[in-house]
Amino acid sequence: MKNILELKNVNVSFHTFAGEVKAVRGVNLHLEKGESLAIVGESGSGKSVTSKSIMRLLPEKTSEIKEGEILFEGRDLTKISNREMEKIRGSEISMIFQDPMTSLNPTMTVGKQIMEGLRKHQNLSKSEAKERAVNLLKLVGIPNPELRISEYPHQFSGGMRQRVVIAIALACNPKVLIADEPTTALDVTIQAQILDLMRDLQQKTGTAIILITHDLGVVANLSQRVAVMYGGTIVETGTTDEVFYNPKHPYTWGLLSSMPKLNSGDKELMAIPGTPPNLLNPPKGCPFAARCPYAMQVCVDHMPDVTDVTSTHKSACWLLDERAPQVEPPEAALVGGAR
Amino acid sequence: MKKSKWSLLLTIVLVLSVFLSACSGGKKEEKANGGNGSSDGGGSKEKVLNLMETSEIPYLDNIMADDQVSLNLANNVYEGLYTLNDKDEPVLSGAAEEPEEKDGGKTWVFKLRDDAVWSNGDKVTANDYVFAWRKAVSKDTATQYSFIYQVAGILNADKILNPEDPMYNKTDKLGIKAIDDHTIEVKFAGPTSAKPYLKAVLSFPTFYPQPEKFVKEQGKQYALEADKALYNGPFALKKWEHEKGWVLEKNDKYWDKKNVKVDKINVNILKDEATRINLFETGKLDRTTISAEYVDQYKDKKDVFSTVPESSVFFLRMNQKNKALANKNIRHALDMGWDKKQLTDVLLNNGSVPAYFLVPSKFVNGPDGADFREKNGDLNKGDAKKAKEYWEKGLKELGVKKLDLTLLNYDTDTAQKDAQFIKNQLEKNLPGLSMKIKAQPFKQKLKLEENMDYDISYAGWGPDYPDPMTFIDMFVTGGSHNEMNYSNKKYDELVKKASSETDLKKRWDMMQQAEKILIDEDAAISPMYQRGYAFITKSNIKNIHNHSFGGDYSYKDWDVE
Amino acid sequence: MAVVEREKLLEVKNLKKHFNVGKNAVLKAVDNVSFDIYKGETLGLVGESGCGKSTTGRTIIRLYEATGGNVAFEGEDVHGKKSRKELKSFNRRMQMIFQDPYASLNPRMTIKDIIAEGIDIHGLAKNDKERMERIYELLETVGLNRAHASRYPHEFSGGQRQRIGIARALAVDPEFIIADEPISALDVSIQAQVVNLLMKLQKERGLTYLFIAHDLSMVKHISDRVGVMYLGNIVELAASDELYEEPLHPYTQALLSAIPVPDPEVERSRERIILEGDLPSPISPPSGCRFRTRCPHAMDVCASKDPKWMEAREGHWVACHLYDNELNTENKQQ
Amino acid sequence: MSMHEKQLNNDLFQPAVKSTEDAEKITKESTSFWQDARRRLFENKGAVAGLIIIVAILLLAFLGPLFSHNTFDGQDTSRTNLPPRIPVLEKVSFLGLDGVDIRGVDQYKMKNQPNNYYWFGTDALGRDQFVRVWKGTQISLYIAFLAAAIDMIIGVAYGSISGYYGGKTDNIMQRIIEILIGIPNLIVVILMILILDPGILSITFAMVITGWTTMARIVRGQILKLKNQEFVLASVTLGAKSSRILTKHMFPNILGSIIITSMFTIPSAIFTEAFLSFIGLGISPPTASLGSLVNEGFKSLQIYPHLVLYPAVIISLIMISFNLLGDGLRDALDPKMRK
Amino acid sequence: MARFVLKRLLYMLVTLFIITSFTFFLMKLLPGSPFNNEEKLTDQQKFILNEKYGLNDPVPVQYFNYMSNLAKGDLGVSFQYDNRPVSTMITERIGPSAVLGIEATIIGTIIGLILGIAAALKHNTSIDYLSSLIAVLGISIPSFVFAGVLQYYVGVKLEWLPVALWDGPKYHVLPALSLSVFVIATVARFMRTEMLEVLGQDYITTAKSKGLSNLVVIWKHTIRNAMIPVVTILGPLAINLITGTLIIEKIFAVPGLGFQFVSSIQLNDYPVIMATTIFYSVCFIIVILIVDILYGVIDPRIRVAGGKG
Repeated sequence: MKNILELKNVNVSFHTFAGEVKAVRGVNLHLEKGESLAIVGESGSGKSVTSKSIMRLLPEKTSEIKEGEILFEGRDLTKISNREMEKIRGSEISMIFQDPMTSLNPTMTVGKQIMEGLRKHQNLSKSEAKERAVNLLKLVGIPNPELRISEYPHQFSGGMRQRVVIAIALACNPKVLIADEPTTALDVTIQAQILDLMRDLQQKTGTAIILITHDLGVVANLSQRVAVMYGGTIVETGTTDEVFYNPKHPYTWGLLSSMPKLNSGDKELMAIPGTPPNLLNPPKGCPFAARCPYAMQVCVDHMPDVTDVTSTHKSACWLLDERAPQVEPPEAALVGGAR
Repeated sequence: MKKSKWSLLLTIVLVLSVFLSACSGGKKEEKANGGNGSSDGGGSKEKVLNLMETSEIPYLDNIMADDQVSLNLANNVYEGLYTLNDKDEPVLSGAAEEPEEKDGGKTWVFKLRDDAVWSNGDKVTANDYVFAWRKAVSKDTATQYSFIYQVAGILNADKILNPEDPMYNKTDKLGIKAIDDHTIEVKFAGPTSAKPYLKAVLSFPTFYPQPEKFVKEQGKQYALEADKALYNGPFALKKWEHEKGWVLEKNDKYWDKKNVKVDKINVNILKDEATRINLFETGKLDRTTISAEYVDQYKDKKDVFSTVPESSVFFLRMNQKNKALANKNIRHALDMGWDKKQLTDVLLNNGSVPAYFLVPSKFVNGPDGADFREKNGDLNKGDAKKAKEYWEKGLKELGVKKLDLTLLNYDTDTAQKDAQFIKNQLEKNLPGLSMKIKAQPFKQKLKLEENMDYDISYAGWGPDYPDPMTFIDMFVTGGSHNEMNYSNKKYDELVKKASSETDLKKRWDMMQQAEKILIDEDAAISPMYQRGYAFITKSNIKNIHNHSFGGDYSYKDWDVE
Repeated sequence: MAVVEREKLLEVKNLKKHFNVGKNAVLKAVDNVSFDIYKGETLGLVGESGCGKSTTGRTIIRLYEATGGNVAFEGEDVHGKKSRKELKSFNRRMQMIFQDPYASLNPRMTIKDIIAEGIDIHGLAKNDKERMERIYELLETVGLNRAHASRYPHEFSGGQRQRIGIARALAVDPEFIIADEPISALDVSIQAQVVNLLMKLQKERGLTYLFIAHDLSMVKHISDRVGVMYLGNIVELAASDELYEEPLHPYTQALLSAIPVPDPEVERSRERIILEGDLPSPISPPSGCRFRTRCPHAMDVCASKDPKWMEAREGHWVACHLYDNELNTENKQQ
Repeated sequence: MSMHEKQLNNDLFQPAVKSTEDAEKITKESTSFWQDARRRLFENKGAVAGLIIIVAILLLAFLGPLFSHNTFDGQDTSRTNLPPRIPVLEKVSFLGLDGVDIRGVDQYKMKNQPNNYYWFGTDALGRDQFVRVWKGTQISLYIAFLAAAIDMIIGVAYGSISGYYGGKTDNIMQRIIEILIGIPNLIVVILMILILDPGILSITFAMVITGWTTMARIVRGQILKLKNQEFVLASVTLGAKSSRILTKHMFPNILGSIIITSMFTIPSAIFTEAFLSFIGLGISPPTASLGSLVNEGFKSLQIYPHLVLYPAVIISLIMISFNLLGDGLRDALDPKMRK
Repeated sequence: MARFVLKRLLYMLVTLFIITSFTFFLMKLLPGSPFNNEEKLTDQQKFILNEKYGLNDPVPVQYFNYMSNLAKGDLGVSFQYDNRPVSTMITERIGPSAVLGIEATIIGTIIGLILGIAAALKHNTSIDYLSSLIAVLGISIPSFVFAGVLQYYVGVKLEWLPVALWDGPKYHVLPALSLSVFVIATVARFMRTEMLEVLGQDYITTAKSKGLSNLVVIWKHTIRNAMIPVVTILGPLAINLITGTLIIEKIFAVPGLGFQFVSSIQLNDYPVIMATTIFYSVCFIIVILIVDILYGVIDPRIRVAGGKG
């Protein structure tokens, strides 16, 4: 399979009054055609910045892609002109945002917002675009699309809005869909609807998805591969099964074990102590070292290399070094008992 | 709903643009047919004056007129029995000849001019006078100048105007009667010989006739617009745009039109001085008053600059309800303690002259032909040293070392400047005095004066009729304009006697004596200055003269070269 | 059943809280809610946003004046007219932890003043030294250190702030704490810190919690019993294990099936009950059973009749016509 | 990996010693809200410039009159309307500080004052304009600060009560404000001047009588917002009295808005006073304010421009600097800008 | 919608009634009579004049009379201008004031918007600083200084435009320009803040992610949303200009309402004071209503909320 999107050693920094914030540090990622990849991490880990830098949606003045390449079908997106990028955005790569309440323009009808992209990228006439918009709304499961197309976002509920956002993103049959926390702001029952819808749509359209989330449940539900981010770097990547059933990085362990399982009884949760690192002044070594219960002296000063566990499963941790002591993941991190 | 928001927006835009274009379009039309030509752009021979006023015309109805703008307008668009000529002497206009005197001068019979007509062609009849005069004293009219009928001594006028009198508002009892269409008979309450100013008073707009039929037709609308009035004067009001200006044109029905030189007068309302000067400089205005600042700029340009004296006198009232001011020495000191000449020459700088008197100079000549001032001269004139002597004497009498006085003032800029000057001078020259200036809006200042709730007040008085008495009788005990509690028996006596004295020479002497008592002896007031105005006028405008009472100008005599 | 000791701490009966929105519109945020909380237990309250769970918590602690019903704390009525003194004593015994770690701390006050607010109001420290000691002690209890006392809230991370909020509530030694979505705004790794802390405190101090959340897995983890709310009503209440293993109400069933489980295999094989549509507006809720518009088992009777709140099994309460025996006698097949 | 293997000592692979305290450590220096705001303010060049100008004007307003042997009321009709002349600078002719008026006449020579220097010239009464301008600045600033203070007291009290008690109280109080706005200010101003006698106090009162509505509205809005903030609710649940909530929680948090609003009140008070002077209701002479000086001088703009120039420049400087400072303070104090 | 407007109108009437009553009694507290020549009037004359205008009645009676006339739509006649009906006085004078006000508002809004938008788009560049400087200067310098300088240089020195008077479109330029300076400054300032705020919104990112060009994003998504709050300040601002501005009208000899109102207060012309106050309040209230409705036009969220309330 061919990689449709590939990130090579991407470094992104923000310039603030306090200094340079190194939000993304040397990220390598790839996305294959039609697959779905999840990027997991807590807030501030750099996952949203990564996705926005693919779309070149970071604020121009304060941010900068310092290093690296973002290859979309072989073209480096960091080097093309704004005009070319506009052609790619929305038609080749599109994006869904976290909060459906704020990601739609409140003063424009839903139909118009869907049609905008269509008319720009596919040169459709007004009536053609409208027809397509109605179909799209139908596709994302909005009842009475003919009527609702001329309503304003505030007349829709949160779940419905997120469907509209998805419809906008899918309007031009993009090859890549980046979903930035698409369900975080929604209630569980609605979340289930949206996840269902997205899985459904992916099967129908074959769009590759990058799913950005902090919710491991959502990951398990939707994605084939997972990348775990921490402190601006990717600490572990692999297929979903590999990461869930054979996690190698202590941070992944922490994430898995800090989530209560419905079937796991009253065991104390394993919390990750402390707080994430300050990226204004990132640690020299492993970003997780300060919170890692297994941290060694080497972790503090030296950035760990990426170790291949399998051909698809990689982890950046000194514990994988042969000189390190053998550490078993905590019981709580073991999902479902299967291994 | 979705469509409607755009259409609503569109409608608003449309309405706005229509509104705007309608407004500007309307203006263009006006310009096309209104012919707002300036003096240089007008027709080949049309003589046009571009003048200004500082306010809208309050009254086009000559009977209601009670302010300079209205009175001046009435003086030029209407005509009564007499008009004032360029020497302020009453000359016959509506009346064909001098009246026939009956009853030992208590009744005058006027023959009216045959060729006097209203602008609609109707003749000016005797009845128009009777109608107008009765209207003037009616309580429904309630004109503020109704008192002029009492001044003229028209029979029963004071009773008709007195709400407590049984004859109150019985206007048909007024001493005027139409003998026939061209003859009126006027009856006076007393001998007319005691009133040398009577004919001049009759030139006052309140005595002008009004076309009864037309007035009644128009009802409430009468004189509210240019075409809602009839004119019998040298000019007619052709256009009147409220708050903007008006246009006077030569009245071609006027009996003496051959002596009217100017064809058209554009008057604009200009409230800001800098604007007036700028318009003058760009040739859009022919004549304007200027204030002290601009006098420096123009006083060397002899062809445009002129000063015009006026008969208004400004003075400080000293309220004798205040214990300190009840002291004669204090009053003398306050009058002498400041330099009047500096005030007029440096601050006012507009042709005003320092006043050491109440009755202005060049106002009226006495029976001997001499100016009132000539004999009485300057009163209570002194210097700072003398002032200090009076002051210290006064303080001793009062038994105090210090005095705090408040000067009640107008809120205009010039008055404020004058007051500061006086305060500064007095405080410097009269040790122990400290003065506060209290500026109040005009109406509120009047109220405080009326209530005698002040110490010293900056006040002024203009003549109501061309006779010293209009000034002198202000300060009789209990007089309604004696708002300072001044009382002097001798003074009262003199005023009373003078009012009914038929020997004009004796009367003159009495008034002069009274003035002396008022200022030299009692220092009841501290005269400040006799007001003058500084003007800049285009050099091609000739024959300008102004009247000391009534309307300011007779444009009839003006000419443009 | 884990709960042995059954001493009631809080009794809520037919609690109602209505808000006036506009002229004739009434938002029935909480409508006829009844439940008890026993000493030392944690009662979880779950539901989607807008279902009235936070309003319930805030009405119990008198942040809102109740529209109807009553709340008894150790037999004493909480609502109704109270003297300042009585109110103050309630305030000491009942405390609250808030949702938003950023909005719940006054940005202009130092941590020590925030924590000491209860101490100051109730005069719990005799002097400054005692006050500072209490503050340090509380800071240490929630896993922070003395050095933090003089800092300002904006210098702390979300988890730390939430712990400061807990310390503030603990300052007055309450018996009962209402935790209003205390972890919703936190990252996963931090959520566990806070939950562990709450559980530790309960153990050490014998606290009773009303734990409000929309995250069912966390609620189950921390709670002894769980109540499920839907549109202002409690639809089901049971011991947490029982509720999760055998949910009765269709809404609870749907809710549980909707939770994504961090286990790919489970997720792949799971049959979801996907609820159609959205939460109806609480201003004009559906007649009868409020859930009927989205309920896969809706019957005619659901539209006409309010379901009864009944104990379907011992300690397992539900409000659903499906379990109304009187109603279902003719339909019953077993 | 190969590189590391060579360099890294085996000892490094020993578990690191950490305490939980490290995990909770805050690396940033402790800054209070106000310190933070101050830093932000001083980074704003405009605001700093504004602050410097304000301080400079304040100093000059009080020290300026001391530079001259004349008093603000010292009249001398022999030296009226002199244009400005400053030693040394008089030699630089294009500055126009050589005592020559706009018509090219050396007025100092003409009025026989060869040895006198009036830095800002003299007015129609021969008073030293330099002294008058700074005295006027004193008065204007005094009026402005007084207005701001009264505005703050009434506006804050009104707004707080209205917002805090809410419901009917709020409704009625808001209606009262609406009505107050509807009543013509001028009537109120004239009445005030009549009742209190003309002077600084009556002018200030007159301006304040309706001037506080903006402040009240802003304070009310803020209080309404704060009322439902969780930290206020927390204080309520702790049993705090209204007075405590208002003083400890509300006021410190709205102080920023109050300061910003009054920064803008000050220039508008100076403006209002100038307007009152314009219609003859200003300060009572010989005391002068900047407004009355501008108004007086404006009439002779074309002849004696120095009379209007200096007070106008100073008024503008005051306005500009307060506006700049206000803007800077808004940026510094607005919590929205805190990121 | 109709119900909403009707309700608001009813509510307006109540506010208006209170404002009117308040002003009436306040005005009656002003000392002095409304007569031009008060200085020279004798007590008898004063009595007659007061009788004519019903001013001898006790104030409550006068109030009652005024209000019942007002209910009939009769605003009374002026004291300073020969029994002229106040209603015609206002309608005559509002024309120039309104034209000028609208022109100034339009000019000011357009320039202000351009400046504000430019400043926001070029945030923290020299364009931003320049536009901010213009805004601060516009707010800081009194309008009569602008007016004086414009009149002297453009009118007298350059003779490009008429110095003053009111005779056609070219006479509007200088006064409208002088008036618009404040509008420019206010709008530019406000627009800049709002634009910056909107530019940070999620839906802008959404629009960008659709591949729309910057221009389209700014034009279709940003400006309209940023305009919403600007509309609120524009309403009262326009009203202040439309109902007349004393100083500019005085300097450019514009026959407007501004001077009228001030002089009516100074001269105690009661009916004019009252009528102008009522007129002003009505304008104010109506404009606020229009702003509310316009708000709904621009912002669909409020349309529904308004319709319900």
